[in-house]
Amino acid sequence: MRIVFKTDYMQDIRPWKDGFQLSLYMLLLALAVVAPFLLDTFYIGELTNVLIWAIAGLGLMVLTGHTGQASLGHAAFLAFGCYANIILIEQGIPFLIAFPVAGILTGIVGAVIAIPALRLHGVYLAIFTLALSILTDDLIVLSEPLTGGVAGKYAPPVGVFGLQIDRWGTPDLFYWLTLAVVVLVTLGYINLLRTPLGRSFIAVRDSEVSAQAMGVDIARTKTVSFGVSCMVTGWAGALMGLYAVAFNNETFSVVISIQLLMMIVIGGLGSIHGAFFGAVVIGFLPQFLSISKEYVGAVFGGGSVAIPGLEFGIFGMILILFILFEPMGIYGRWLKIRTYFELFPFYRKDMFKRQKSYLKTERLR
Amino acid sequence: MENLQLLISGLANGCVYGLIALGFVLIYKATEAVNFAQGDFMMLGAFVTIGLTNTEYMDLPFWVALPISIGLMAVLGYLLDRFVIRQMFGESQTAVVILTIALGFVIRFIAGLIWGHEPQTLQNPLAGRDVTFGGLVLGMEDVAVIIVTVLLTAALFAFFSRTKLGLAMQASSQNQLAAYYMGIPVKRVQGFIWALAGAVACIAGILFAAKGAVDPNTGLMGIKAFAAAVIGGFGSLPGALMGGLIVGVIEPFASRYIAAGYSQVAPYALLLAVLIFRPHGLFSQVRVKKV
Amino acid sequence: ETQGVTDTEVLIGSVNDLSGIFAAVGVPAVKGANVYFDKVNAEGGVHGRQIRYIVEDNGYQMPRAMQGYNKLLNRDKVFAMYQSLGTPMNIAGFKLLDPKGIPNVAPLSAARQMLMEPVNNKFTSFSSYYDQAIVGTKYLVEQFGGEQVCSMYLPTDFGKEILEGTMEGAKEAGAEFVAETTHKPDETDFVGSLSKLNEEGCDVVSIALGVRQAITIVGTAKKMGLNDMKFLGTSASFLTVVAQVPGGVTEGFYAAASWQDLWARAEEPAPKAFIEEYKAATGEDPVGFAMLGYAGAKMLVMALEKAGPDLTHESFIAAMESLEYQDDLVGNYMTYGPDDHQGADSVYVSIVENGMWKKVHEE
Amino acid sequence: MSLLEIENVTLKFGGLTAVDNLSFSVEEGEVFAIVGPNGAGKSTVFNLISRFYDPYAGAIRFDGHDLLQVKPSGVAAYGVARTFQNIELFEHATVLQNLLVGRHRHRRTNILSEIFFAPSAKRQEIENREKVEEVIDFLDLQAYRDKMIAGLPYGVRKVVEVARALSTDPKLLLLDEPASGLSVEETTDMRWWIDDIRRQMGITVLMVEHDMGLVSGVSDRVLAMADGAKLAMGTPAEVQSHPDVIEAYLGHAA
Amino acid sequence: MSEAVLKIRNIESFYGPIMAIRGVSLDVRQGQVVSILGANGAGKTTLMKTVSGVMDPEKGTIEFEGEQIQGMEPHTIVNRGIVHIPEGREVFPLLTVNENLSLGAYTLKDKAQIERDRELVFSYFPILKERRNQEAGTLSGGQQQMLAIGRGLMANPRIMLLDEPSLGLSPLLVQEIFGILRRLNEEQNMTMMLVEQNASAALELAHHGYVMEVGRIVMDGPASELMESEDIQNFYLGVQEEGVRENRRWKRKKTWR
Ligand SMILES: Nc1ncnc2c1ncn2[C@@H]1O[C@H](COP(=O)(O)OP(=O)(O)OP(=O)(O)O)[C@@H](O)[C@H]1O
Ligand SMILES: Nc1ncnc2c1ncn2[C@@H]1O[C@H](COP(=O)(O)OP(=O)(O)OP(=O)(O)O)[C@@H](O)[C@H]1O
Ligand SMILES: [Mg+2]
Ligand SMILES: [Mg+2]
Repeated sequence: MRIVFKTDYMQDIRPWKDGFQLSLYMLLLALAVVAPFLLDTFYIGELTNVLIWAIAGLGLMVLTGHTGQASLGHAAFLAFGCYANIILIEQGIPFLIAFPVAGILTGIVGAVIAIPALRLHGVYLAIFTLALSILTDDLIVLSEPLTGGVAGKYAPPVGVFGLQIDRWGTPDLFYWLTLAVVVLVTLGYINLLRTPLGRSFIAVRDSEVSAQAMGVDIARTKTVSFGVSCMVTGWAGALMGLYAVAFNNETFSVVISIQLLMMIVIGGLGSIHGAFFGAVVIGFLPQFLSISKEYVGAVFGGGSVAIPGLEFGIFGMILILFILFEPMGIYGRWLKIRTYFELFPFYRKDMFKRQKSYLKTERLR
Repeated sequence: MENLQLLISGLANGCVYGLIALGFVLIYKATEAVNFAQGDFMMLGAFVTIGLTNTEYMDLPFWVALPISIGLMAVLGYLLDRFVIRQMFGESQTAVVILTIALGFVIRFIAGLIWGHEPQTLQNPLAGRDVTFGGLVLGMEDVAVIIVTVLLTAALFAFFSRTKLGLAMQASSQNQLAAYYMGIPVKRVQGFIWALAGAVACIAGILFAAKGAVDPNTGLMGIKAFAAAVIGGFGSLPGALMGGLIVGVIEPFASRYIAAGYSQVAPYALLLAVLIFRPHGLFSQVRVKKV
Repeated sequence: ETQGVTDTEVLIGSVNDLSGIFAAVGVPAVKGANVYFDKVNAEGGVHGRQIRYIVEDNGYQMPRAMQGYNKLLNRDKVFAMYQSLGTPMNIAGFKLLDPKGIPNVAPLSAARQMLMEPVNNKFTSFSSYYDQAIVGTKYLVEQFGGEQVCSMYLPTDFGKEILEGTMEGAKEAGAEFVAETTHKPDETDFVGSLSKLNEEGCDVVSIALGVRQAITIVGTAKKMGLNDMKFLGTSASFLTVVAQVPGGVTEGFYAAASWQDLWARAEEPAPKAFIEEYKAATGEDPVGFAMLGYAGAKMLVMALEKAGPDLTHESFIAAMESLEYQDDLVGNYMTYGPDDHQGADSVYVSIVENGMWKKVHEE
Repeated sequence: MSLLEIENVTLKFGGLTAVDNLSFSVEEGEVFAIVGPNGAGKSTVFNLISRFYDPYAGAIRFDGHDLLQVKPSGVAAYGVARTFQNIELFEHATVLQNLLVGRHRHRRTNILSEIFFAPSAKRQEIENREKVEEVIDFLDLQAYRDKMIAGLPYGVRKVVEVARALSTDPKLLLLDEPASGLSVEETTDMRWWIDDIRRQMGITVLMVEHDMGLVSGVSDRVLAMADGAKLAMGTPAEVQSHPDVIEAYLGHAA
Repeated sequence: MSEAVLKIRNIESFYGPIMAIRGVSLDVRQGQVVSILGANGAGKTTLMKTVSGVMDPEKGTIEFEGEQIQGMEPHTIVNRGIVHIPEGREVFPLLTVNENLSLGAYTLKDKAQIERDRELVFSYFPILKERRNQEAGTLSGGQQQMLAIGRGLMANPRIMLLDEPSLGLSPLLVQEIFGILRRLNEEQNMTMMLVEQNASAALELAHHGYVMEVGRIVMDGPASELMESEDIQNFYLGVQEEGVRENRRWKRKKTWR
């Protein structure tokens, strides 16, 4: 049982609890940095993919997890970020400028879209954003001169400090690029959460009335939250475009919007960890299943299609199990495991048995 | 004349959306959960009926297969609640939504496994028969769809507002704890509503399959029905029908009068417009909390 | 040392849709291919090498497709790709295949981009949607003296290809392209669009929509009494189920495809033998795409044979380029050459008659 | 000039007049209590001041500002803080975070300095923490600082509500039934706290309360309402002995 | 003395890792009013919830009329005749007052009886009759509390668990509520378990009292005796409360701690 004695306000304000926790995270970061020397190209590619999903997850987490505004349309912002980035690069703007600008533009678009959406809650907001996501497909086709329409666009290798980075050619460099974005976004997110803006997000999520009574401007907060969320999502989209190398109107479909939401719920709503946990599940589980069919050939029918779609079916079942097992998301479970060790040896067998719990209507605002 | 024809067929089509939307609303009304697998329920209901009645499968007479499949889907709805959804009792609705999305994956997989991925049509006695009055042509299926939808909506509406059980359902969605304090068997009530939603989905599926064809991905149509339910004001049964009709009618008129490239976005553009002006749909069920 | 080739094995990959909206294409195609590969393997393989066909399911989603490519090329290290499905997915894959010179054989997409530059490592079996639409449109215009041509399509790559082909076909046949309507994959009611096309006086209408939608459109048109309007599908609608819709709903529907219907020729020796073999192996009746999977696999094996024991990408590509044979199963004459990476050039126009596809024209 | 002025305010819900041409004013530095039967419109008056409702008629002025011109969040910005009768805390946050939200109106940083946690943001955080700690010490909440609201007993939540309102550093504090659900012992604490809030912190208090012991113990003036209108006003003793108040509110046995 | 209808033995209840009730035993006899006093967070509400089945105890038994009911689904317990009127006005906010009341009688069949009860409730709380078609969520705090009590009365229970029934009610209504409870107890011999912060009113009504602190019962006895106890007087009845300002930080230690 580890007890932390607090002697200074900074101990609560800084993002880590104590030196031990900090060193764990530093170790994790160090491992992430040297990963390309430890893993082969395939796994580096997958890791990059997971990290990109994690960025997208962080983006959605701001809005849904911390501000309580469910969005089923974030693929639209992925698309916007992706196209903005490539179009800017095609205009001859260097990547190091185009990339941040792409995110910021997406953020601005998100904030503008937030304005009509301000009065919406719950399912209504979800379906509003879902419709946006569906319309994006058509908008891309309709703005063909800009987007290349159905033929789509290709991502060229991008130059960063004189290095030419490209997904397939230099997977390690691309991985580090992604990792850098992940680290920066995560740090920014952590900072946000420990300052007034982040707390006003949480306030809006938990109670709009009392947030107002505390001087939080709901409309502004939601707009900013949309903006920040979409900005981060835009960056994820830009990276996703570079990762896919070729993309068109069909690339960022509604299915991706839905998967993004699944991801953060399964990871654990309202926590930064959750975005990462969720990204591992949504980003890597299908691939894991696909790999494991080599080992359980009998079930999957080896290389053949004995049972078509089995992977997706099993994927669905595993997601169901995840949620049944831990409705609070993986992060929720993680917290429990941590409590278990922290309380060691003072734990009880039934400590995490689920108590009966009851819901109240969310139709009252 | 032409516009009348568009209107009529739009209404018939809107009724199908309305029917699927009813399923969404039923579950929402009684549990406040959004069942994203409702479209897949419909698809499954259609396939179950096809499996019972089509010649290449069990080849039962249509009118025999009909009640069996509706019953089967009701049982399935109940079992799903009993063994899956109920485990999530009292957990956040977001988690339930995600659960139903995942459930949709599994249902689609199972349907593909059993019935394959090619589109199939339901063999039914209404197929190919038309009714014409005054130059308007309407398929028998369309007539059936309209009648069934209107009757079903009215019946469910009466059920919710007139019966004790209906009231108890609304109560359990608003405050599960208080519902228990009243002695309402909340879980059993919810099981019942899932069964009902299964049956309604099956009816929708049958009518849908009679009008066109189904494949395992038909359930994606559920999204449009979901939109319809939201336009109507999620949680209102007449609203669901209304929303369905609006979406159904807007479609043919849009394809008829709006330029190619833009016409297909009409229902979604309409949805956005409705929500901007009426943030909680036409028949709003959302209230400002009194503090 | 070429990747994916050992003394005992050659790895072939595919990024396919076994569960998404195109599973109706992907699943039978992969099954058909496997029937043939299994047969070859049972007979000792090609030059002593067993063929291992690894299929990654992408559910018709881009991110999953990219993961599939990553796995096949970086982990499994396949020798060649065979029958990957989906235009955007294939195009994205090219970025990875081309630098490594990995062949992409017979993709399940009839878009013209399947032979985009560099063409060197790309081989298609059939003519494109574009060509199919041209031939079909021309035929119908000429046959029925139609003057007004129209198109109903999904605003996607697939739809646009067919739209352009229809326009070109109309031009070549001296007819006018007068109207178009766009749709969504989840659209189920076409009364509005058909009224519009009727109003515009369309005689020939090409359809670039999902199978389910094509069936509905033809049925709706009948109900509306639009008996003079001729509907033309492409290989995407050229399915046996379309012909077999109960109630004769699809009677009179045309499709221009780059192969011939399997069941219409079920009595001919090659299709007959295939049907029996497939049934014996899988216990199901084959559909058209199973036939394509099987026939393509046969072609791949032919090229592997021809490339000789020393299998490299160069030797394989050279072998592919030298292929020339009559494929009785599909009913196509396949020729490849250094400047010709498209196997068959024919387009067949068929019509639904008595629940069967019947070939009416060939070009 | 009074700190808060309510002038001829009327509010109707459909056919029901919840507040009926009501006028009163609260002077700087006093504790002003509103009493009245259930449904008299007391909470509605609070909600009008908080701008959750728009009055049909009348004016509400605070410290020289016309409150009807601002959004609900603007009311807090002028220095009006409130608690809620039925407890409206941020359930999925800790007590500390709840109180820190109360500091929102003093935010000086912008989004950029927050994302980069610039020195200004850091200074502001430490300052916020100090203020909040003062409140925590004042209301004896140390033991609950890092607890989630969701698991706190009713009585503690009531205190956290007061603490959160105090954290905003208000000029006027609106308390809606601060002592309901508190035990006698806790009510006594509350009474002293309100006293200190007024005396030590110089905050004006407007309070709705049914516990007449508390009302007469701390308040300078009392307004009794019934059916949305004024019934009586004066010192606690005057109001308590007013026959109409006894009839409608206190009952004879009391 | 009559037999105990409700026997609680060694109950332990948890919220996740937090132990809220630590081995509580108590008896409620037929026709008696038992009152539970305790500071904030003592676990009174938790105890009530455990009895009515909305929480499961991890240890211990609850016997109602000779049958063990711990861990049962709450609605079956209601069907046996235990009705819990919860703290914090748990009404159905989007249903009308009338519908709320009808749901109170969910377990009953006799329509005429239900209507009689409804009229009775209306006679206790005339404002509810006036507002019978208003959505419960828009009632004032005190009106919602009245509705919650009225709804509980509609169930015609054998035992009523009342968790702070006087919360947020005007002094006049508090008197009336206690008057009603007394009448119910005396005329209909209704058994009650009552949690109240208004300790004097509660002890006056009750036959027997228990005092809870941090999840345990620290004191119990006949209500009249408790009222005489110095600790109770100090901490729950506020007898010494006329103390001057200087006294406030100095708190007398509770002897049972
Ligand atoms: N949104 C609303 N719609 C309809 N009526 C309302 C609404 N809000 C309040 N009322 C009515 O207005 C009246 C005043 O309510 P208010 O909450 O101000 O009472 P209160 O004086 O605070 O009572 P209590 O002491 O019970 O809290 C009540 O009769 C209530 O039913
Ligand atoms: N949902 C919850 N999660 C975690 N802990 C809880 C929860 N509800 C209550 N507790 C804890 O259980 C203990 C007992 O709470 P309970 O609500 O039973 O107290 P109470 O005696 O009714 O207090 P009050 O007079 O304030 O209503 C408290 O310490 C509280 O912190
Ligand atoms: Mg009030
Ligand atoms: Mg309590």
